[in-house]
Amino acid sequence: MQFESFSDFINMGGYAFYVWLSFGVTFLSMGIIAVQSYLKQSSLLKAVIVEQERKARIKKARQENTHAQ
Amino acid sequence: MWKWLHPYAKTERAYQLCLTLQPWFWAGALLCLSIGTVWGLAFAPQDYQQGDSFRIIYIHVPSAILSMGTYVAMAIAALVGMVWQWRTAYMSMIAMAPIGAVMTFIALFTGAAWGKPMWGAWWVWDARLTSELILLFLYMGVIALYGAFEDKQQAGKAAGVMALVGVVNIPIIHYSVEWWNTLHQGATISKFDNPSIAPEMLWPLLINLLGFALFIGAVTTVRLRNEIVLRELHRPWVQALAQQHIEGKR
Amino acid sequence: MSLYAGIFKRDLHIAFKQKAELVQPLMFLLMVVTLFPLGVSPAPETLQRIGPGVIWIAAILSSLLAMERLFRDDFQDGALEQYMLSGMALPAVSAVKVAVHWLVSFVPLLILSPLLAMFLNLTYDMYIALMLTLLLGSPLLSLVGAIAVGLTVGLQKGGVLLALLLIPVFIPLLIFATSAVDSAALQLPYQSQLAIIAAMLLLAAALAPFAIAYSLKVSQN
Amino acid sequence: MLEACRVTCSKRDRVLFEGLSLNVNAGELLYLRGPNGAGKTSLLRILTGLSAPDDGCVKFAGQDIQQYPKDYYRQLLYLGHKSGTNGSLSALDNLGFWLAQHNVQQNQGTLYDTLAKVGLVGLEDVPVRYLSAGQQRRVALSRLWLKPARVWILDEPFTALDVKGVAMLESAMNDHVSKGGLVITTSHQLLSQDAGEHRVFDLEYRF
Repeated sequence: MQFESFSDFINMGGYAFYVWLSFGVTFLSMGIIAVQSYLKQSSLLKAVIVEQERKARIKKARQENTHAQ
Repeated sequence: MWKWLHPYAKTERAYQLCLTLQPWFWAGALLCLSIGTVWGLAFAPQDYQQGDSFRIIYIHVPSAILSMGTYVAMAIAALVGMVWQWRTAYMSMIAMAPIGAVMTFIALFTGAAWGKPMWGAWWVWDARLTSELILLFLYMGVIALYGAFEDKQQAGKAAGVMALVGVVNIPIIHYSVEWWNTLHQGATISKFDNPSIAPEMLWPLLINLLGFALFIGAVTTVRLRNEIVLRELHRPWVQALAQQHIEGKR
Repeated sequence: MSLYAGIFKRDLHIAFKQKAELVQPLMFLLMVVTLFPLGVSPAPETLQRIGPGVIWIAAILSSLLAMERLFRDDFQDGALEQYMLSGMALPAVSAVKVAVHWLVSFVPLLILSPLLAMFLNLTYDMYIALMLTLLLGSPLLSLVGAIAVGLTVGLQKGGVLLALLLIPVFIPLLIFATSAVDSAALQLPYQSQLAIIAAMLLLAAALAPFAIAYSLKVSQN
Repeated sequence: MLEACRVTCSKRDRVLFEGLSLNVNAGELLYLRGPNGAGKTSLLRILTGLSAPDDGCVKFAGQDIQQYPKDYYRQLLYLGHKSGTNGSLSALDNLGFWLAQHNVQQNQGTLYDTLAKVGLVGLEDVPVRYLSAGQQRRVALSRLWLKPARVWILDEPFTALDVKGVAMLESAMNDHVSKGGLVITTSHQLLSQDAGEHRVFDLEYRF
């Protein structure tokens, strides 16, 4: 372990701000892109269901028209 | 030629492939990233010159290498799409583009944060940072071009051409920026060169590199599955999948 | 009042549906600003000296790109006709549309300005002056630009013509804005320049909507 | 009710019509006929007040529409060649915003019913640019049922409509006229008897 105490580790030899900022931003942006991909996935799957329902409604309306004629 | 690869041209098989690969990618990425980061932050030795700010190298170098690597992978996917007319190749190309842009952003941010203690300014027109910034613009161009088309088939081909044009230009940009930097060397910027890396510093770097690569692989498989679902919205296997997903959720 | 709030909501709604069209002028601005260190020299002092002019010229050019979006869609799909027939005052409608356009294309530019200031190595109080001039100058760009857009919206090849019409009109704003930032660099007071820009803005805010309404009627005819 | 007195219009220095007078009363369907380029659209645009005539004036209920447009516009519904709907918005949003601009309150239910009446079931929330030309025309036409306007000025409303659409529109015109409304329309196909009796106004081509 390169540092005597945990507070030394946090201090990072005086460069704490830059090191932790870089690591923070890195893992934050990686987290964002990963979470966004999963949110997109669930919204897409919901969109599939919406498309199915839309098709059913259109088909039903078409049948009613042909009967009404 | 490459018969064994052919079945993956069909989207459903590619979807299944992604599903099987994905958990391995995630496991590998989390494992390598945690080991590499902890090792680099806590156990690797200090740099005699820059002290502990040097530890940013364990994320700056992997993200810089992989930002270039993802762009090359994107270009290869575009080439495969063009030569063998594989729709999944174009889809994987556009699936990779956003993560490549994120990697480039990470490389830029960590490079700037690393340079601040030494140069005193948050941004300096250093050769590598400048070519990294231009790479980000290349990524933005490909993504914007893909988004501009209504018909995603056409969008894939157009973005593919731009990816290939970009990949040919990357070395040209790199060397011209290097030359530009040495040309203005007198411009009071100390050349920031990589200090020689001792072996015990190299290992965490390589592990982190693998970690980042596996992370890119994992997110690419997720985004590729999204692209496949988006493009095959009306196919029965996708509708069955969506039903499963909704039942699973409920 | 709720009528105009309806238009405000509609335009914001459309703007968010066409995000790409809003991001592209900003990327153009960022790229033009990055060209200068590569073209001129990366030396911090040179960049600081040419910084204000570079940022303002790039801002004007990128605003010209985004400007056309103001009435083009509404004209081409006939929504503009329906506005005119809705009994609402056209000057008020154009003022609301210019407000939405300012909100949607110039506020992101203000958010991006710290990055530009960093790229061109501007000092802190130079950045403050830049922010103030952008805050006062960009609505002026929108208002005056909308008049020219109203005139050229009927023409198919309106793009370059729009730039030819607007660049001369934007020169006074460019002069006062850059001189404000330069005097901030020398720690001199720059309130007078800001006051002139504010005066120009108030004049435009008072007269431009009527001019825009008239130019829309002209191109509608 | 709607009266044009000695209206003149010239486009690119070619006089389309000169000193043209026209009077349409409530409960009347005027069918404006004329070859291409005769100036039908220009006349309609002058009648709506979108473009001002070179001279002469257009009066609605005795008031010049250029001076007092407000109450004329409350009663007017104009459908031009352009659909007036924004491509990236859905049919529902387009109609909702249009109604808000024209100060007409309609709840979501009537919007869905009207869109169903014009045969757009299931396509209400799709961005309009994904619809076909005929469907986009139907979105524009659904305004006829949504805004209680007495004056309908329709510029070639039948373009891109299929047979069912044409029949639906003609019966709508007939109902509107029978309820005391006023319709001025142009079209390149003869009006069938669904549209009820109508007066024809011919506009010759001037060289």
